[in-house]
Amino acid sequence: QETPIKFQLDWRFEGPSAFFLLPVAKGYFHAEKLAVTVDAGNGSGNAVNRVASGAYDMGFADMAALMEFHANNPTAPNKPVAVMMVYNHSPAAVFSLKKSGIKAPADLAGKKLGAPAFDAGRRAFPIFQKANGVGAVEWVSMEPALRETMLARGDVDAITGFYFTSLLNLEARGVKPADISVMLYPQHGVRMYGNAIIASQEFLKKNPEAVKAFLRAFTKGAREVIADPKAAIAYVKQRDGIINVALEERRLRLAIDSAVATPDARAEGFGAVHPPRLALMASQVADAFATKSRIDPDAVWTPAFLPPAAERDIFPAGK
Amino acid sequence: MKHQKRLERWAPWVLLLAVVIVWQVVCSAFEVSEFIFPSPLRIWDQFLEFRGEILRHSWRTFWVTMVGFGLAIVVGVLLGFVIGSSRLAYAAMYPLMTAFNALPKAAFVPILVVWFGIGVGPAVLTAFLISFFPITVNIATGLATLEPELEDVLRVLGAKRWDVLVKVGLPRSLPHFYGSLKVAITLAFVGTTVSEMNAANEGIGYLLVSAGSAMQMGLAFAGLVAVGIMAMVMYELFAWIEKRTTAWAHRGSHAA
Amino acid sequence: MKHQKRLERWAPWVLLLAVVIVWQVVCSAFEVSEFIFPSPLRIWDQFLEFRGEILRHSWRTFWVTMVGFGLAIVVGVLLGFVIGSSRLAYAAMYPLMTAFNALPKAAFVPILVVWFGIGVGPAVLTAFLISFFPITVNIATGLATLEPELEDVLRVLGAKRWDVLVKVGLPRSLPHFYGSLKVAITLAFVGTTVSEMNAANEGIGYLLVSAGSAMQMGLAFAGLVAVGIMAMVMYELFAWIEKRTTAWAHRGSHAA
Amino acid sequence: MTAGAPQGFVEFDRVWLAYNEELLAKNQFAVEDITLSVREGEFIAIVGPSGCGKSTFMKLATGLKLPSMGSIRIGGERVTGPLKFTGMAFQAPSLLPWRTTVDNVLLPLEIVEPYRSNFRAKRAEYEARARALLQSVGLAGYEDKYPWQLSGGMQQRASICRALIHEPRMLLLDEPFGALDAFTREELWNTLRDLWTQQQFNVILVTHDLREAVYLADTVYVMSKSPGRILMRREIDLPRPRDLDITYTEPFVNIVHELRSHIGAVRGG
Amino acid sequence: MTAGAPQGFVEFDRVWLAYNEELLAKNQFAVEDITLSVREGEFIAIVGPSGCGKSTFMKLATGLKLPSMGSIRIGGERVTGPLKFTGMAFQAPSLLPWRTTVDNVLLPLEIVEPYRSNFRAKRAEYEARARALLQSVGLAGYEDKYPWQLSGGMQQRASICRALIHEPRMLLLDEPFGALDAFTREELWNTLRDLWTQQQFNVILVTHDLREAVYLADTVYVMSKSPGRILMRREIDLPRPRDLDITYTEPFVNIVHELRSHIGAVRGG
Ligand SMILES: Nc1ncnc2c1ncn2[C@@H]1O[C@H](COP(=O)(O)OP(=O)(O)OP(=O)(O)O)[C@@H](O)[C@H]1O
Ligand SMILES: Nc1ncnc2c1ncn2[C@@H]1O[C@H](COP(=O)(O)OP(=O)(O)OP(=O)(O)O)[C@@H](O)[C@H]1O
Ligand SMILES: Cc1ncc(C[n+]2csc(CCO)c2C)c(N)n1
Ligand SMILES: [Mg+2]
Ligand SMILES: [Mg+2]
Repeated sequence: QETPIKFQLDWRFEGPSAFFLLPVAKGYFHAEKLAVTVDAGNGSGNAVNRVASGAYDMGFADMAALMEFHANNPTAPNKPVAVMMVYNHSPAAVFSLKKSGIKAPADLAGKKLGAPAFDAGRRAFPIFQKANGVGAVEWVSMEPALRETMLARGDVDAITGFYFTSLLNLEARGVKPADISVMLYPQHGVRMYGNAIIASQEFLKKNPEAVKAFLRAFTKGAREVIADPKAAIAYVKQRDGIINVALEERRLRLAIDSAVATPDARAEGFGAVHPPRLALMASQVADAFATKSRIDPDAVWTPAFLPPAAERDIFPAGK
Repeated sequence: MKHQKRLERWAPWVLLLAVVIVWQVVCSAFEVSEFIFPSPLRIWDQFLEFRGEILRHSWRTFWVTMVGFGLAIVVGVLLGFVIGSSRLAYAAMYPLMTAFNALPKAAFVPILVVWFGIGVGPAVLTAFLISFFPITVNIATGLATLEPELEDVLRVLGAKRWDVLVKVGLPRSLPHFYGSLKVAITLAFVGTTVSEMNAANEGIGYLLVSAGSAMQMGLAFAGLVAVGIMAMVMYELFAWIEKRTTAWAHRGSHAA
Repeated sequence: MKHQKRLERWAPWVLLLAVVIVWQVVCSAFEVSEFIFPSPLRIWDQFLEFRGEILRHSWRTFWVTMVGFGLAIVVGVLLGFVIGSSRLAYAAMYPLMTAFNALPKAAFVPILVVWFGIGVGPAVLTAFLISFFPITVNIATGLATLEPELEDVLRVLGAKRWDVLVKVGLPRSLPHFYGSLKVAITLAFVGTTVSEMNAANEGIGYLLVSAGSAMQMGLAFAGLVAVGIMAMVMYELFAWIEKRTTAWAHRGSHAA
Repeated sequence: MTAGAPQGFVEFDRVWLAYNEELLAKNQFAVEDITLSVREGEFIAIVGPSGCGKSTFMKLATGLKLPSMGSIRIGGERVTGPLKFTGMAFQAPSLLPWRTTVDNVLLPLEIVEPYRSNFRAKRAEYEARARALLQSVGLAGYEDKYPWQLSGGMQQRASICRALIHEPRMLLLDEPFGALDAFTREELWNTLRDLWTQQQFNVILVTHDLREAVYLADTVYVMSKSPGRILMRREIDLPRPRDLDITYTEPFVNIVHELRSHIGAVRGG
Repeated sequence: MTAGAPQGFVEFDRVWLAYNEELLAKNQFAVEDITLSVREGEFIAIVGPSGCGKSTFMKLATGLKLPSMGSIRIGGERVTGPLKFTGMAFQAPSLLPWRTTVDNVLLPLEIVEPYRSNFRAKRAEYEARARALLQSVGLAGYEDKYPWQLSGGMQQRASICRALIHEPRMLLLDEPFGALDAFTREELWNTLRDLWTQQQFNVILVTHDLREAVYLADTVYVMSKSPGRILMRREIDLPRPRDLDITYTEPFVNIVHELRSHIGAVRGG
């Protein structure tokens, strides 16, 4: 008898979704007696909502979005909890064109920035501002797919976006890598966590073993994805035939390098968090997002379902 | 009779109240969380709290919609004339317009933004693009199905095609024209809002996404309510004009 | 006459060709880059390359749309009956429906997903919600403006309200009913696509955002073209049925 | 001027009608103070100047309009809405343009019981009946044409067939032969006479042709010019069965002249 | 049977009409082989059995329909489309329901030159004219009502006014008095007679009333039953000006009888 798990991604089937699609395709979940269905998503906020409402059992979402949900819906009966950290660093970054003369965060003061209203980098920008002493900026809201175009055309001076998304999009618009200036949040004093696997409280209570089994299988898959991203992309292509394999492979590699297999992740251990860092993030998010109540880091995170540390030692040595 | 009139006057309010009450009761009884479906009270709360902001964004959305809608009426009527009065134009343009209209305008907003920059341009154009079609269709259908007996009344006087359209075609299809305006105005609001959701710093569409991304569902719904109110105001305007111009058509048992 | 018929048959294709050629020429002449507005050749290219995928997603969008649209016809006609044949219902429901219809359905998709999960549910419902209104409006207008002379023909036989609607109301408003179907089917496609853009693993809407975010604008446009083609197919179906059932209405000089 | 015992089949008792509230408020009535009684199976004709309220009277008699004042009883029951056993040919043919002529004629059978219940089963039979009826008014060959492909007179004849097809107990004809030439008209007089003789239904005939009224009716009512009142009731005591030859006899011509001079006087007054 | 020198005002030369391709292919004509010539200012009447093609003839004479074969010249010019100097009262009143009666009557002045150009400027004057015309047909007090608030006969009279208002050079009346009582009808005969006597326009009158035809027309044409051909042309040589009294004179009655027996024979054959 398999336990069904409905899983909600944060975004569409792109390179990084290989982390979930590979173990599905290779039957790792089946081996754990889980029947996992993975659905594409449209933003972490929605992923959190859908898990909280019970429409999904588990999901993949930005830690900041999860914290915000907790803080703004203190009475919600079924608040999701993060059970495994995947992006040890938020992949958020500020992009500008070199020719605009923005070299350091301080240069952003008074500039026009573009990003969707829900963009993680935009929402966390106050933290970035505070950490780097950046003066006030002007925001222009736009659809995700528009922002790189607007930057390339000079309609805005800078944009925020996920490193592995905006970089590739800018290149696709004919901007040479050499002309792009990137300020990654983690390298500019914003040491926030990125996306985590979340599960609904109800589901955790009812099926704790299933969650553990899920994370085991996921970890097994993650090891293979990190070891051979090229092979992993094949499973994404299998699920969604329209993806551009070369592009998504690059995206996956960039995600692994910038958010998953980072030095911090190696130090903290894949899937785990460092509690003080999480607590700091919680207070930063509460300030930056102007939430209704403070955020209790222990309410949003539990390490109780993680596989043993040895099993989670998946990073290839040396690299 | 007078009683009936009064009843009709109040009917929409009674219905509205009933809907709101049911909604509130359901929300309270099942303890539906705000992020799933905010309750009317919560929406009202947010409405009051942010009334200044909502008003400002509503006004923007309203006038942008009106510009796009005005364009849609002009172009829709002219296109309807052309399609409705020439079989060839009908055969050539109708299928393509149907095809075009089935495309989600949201997909074009980014292109419009690239062409016109962020601002009123894309919103006006989206409102226009999304709303001219029902007008065109109704005018065209009205003209194409004109009874030849009525047409002959003018033709026998040597009237030109245009005369026939203006003196017989339009008046006869006026009730359906108003119907199409009621459909079109709703689409125009949708168009503006969708465009603002894609790229803008102002307007209810902007309010929706920014409230949505800050998980302020109550505020987002308050924005939706504002759009609904604006549409209802426009409806009442049309209904008023309609009553004064098409009484002749509403003379059936239904009217008695 | 025969010549005229042939002309009409080919007219949409000629127009389509003309549009495509102009588009290609503009794209080539101004070297419009793909991510601003892809050229027809590029779209065709992508269409061929991904034809399997496009076909699969199109099929999904098509049947989902048809389910939602079928629902919209049933509900739209019934609501139109109610509103068109009772002044009270007209007064009560019309303004609220207008208000509801002015809300961008995209804003409801996330809520529908919370209720139904990602899958056909939200898409079918969005297609339905977005497309029943024009049908309702046209049926209601047709019934409310029924000539009492025609109505009396049945009433004098002691016919019930329903008989009057079915035997006179519906047939008389059939041309406008078809017109409204042509509007509604386009909206239904929009609804499905928008819903898929927000929440889906499949369908043209998913293809649009997925291709869009991977900078495959040619593929995204190929998806749009697929929607357009499906809408045109449905248009031809309606036109065919219309021709067989409402010839009586198209007997004017326009038809000659 | 009032007439009839209360046991008549059709009873108008001081009936007034204004077409709407407004006109009522202004005391503008289309018909005024109509009182009459028609016995079962009686054939009455109504004549009067244009616009006097004849069509209005018909709408009252079928229950399409309810009186502003007074009451109407038909078959012993008070009329509160359209009746179910009438057949009516309106002044305008009012054929449905989306139905062929024969389908227009079949319409009452789709609505009225007992035909309605077995319409699907007996469709062929009913259609044959409709076609026979159309033939009897000279529309053979036009059954499958649409109304707008017929001439004015043909449409009027099709409309008469529609009023007859379901063998109503009460037949109302509003100037049914107005658009016909004299010969076709006289043929149809006889067709109607024969049907009525066989089935003895009630007939109310509005006409401008006094010869028609006198030839067909048992009783002729003369209405005053607008607002319509009943000015005169004339029983036609000519023997039945009548034949067209009777129209050349002296008693017939005398009655026609009598009525004509009456109406002339009405108009003058 | 063919008649007239080629210099007539209205010239039909072997005109055939089938209503559409299909009927043409099947050789089903509504009118066949019509040849006639009407001189300027002549008043002709057309009589014939129901459905014989009289209304079709009217559509041909106004250019609303073009002949399938043969040619029509009016005022010396070949007819290739609707003419600009005609006034027509259709068999059905065809009033526009969204216009009041007086606005319906004003319609031609909004379309036809020279009125069209100065319609806005002279609107008051034209409206007064329309009201006067409506009064002359007994519609005083109904000018501002909508057509559907009028009785059948009233609508017909309004439709006649619409045909007359712009003083057309050619007036076509398709059974214009069919829905009127005898007295109103005879009054309107005289109204029409007087207008025609003053202005000497051409008139083509379709009617079923032989007395009407003989009383008003210079020439009466008799059509055969469908498909319509012209069977007979009868000049009415009664002296003018004619008065209603003439209808009781022997020559008048004789002509009527002659025509009636002719038509009777036609129908039999
Ligand atoms: N729907 C209506 N609304 C208002 N007034 C009406 C309506 N129908 C008829 N009338 C008025 O009622 C009066 C009687 O009309 P009715 O149609 O009964 O006359 P009629 O005797 O049938 O005349 P005709 O011989 O010309 O048909 C007229 O003055 C007319 O203007
Ligand atoms: N639109 C049409 N399409 C096809 N056939 C038609 C059309 N109009 C008339 N006809 C046919 O043409 C013939 C002549 O019709 P028309 O209306 O001219 O007769 P009419 O002499 O005016 O008769 P009535 O005295 O009854 O008005 C009829 O057989 C009729 O069926
Ligand atoms: C082009 C682009 N691709 C993916 C994401 C991922 N993403 C979209 S919304 C969201 C949640 C933020 O609250 C996340 C993780 C992005 N931002 N932009
Ligand atoms: Mg009448
Ligand atoms: Mg005729």
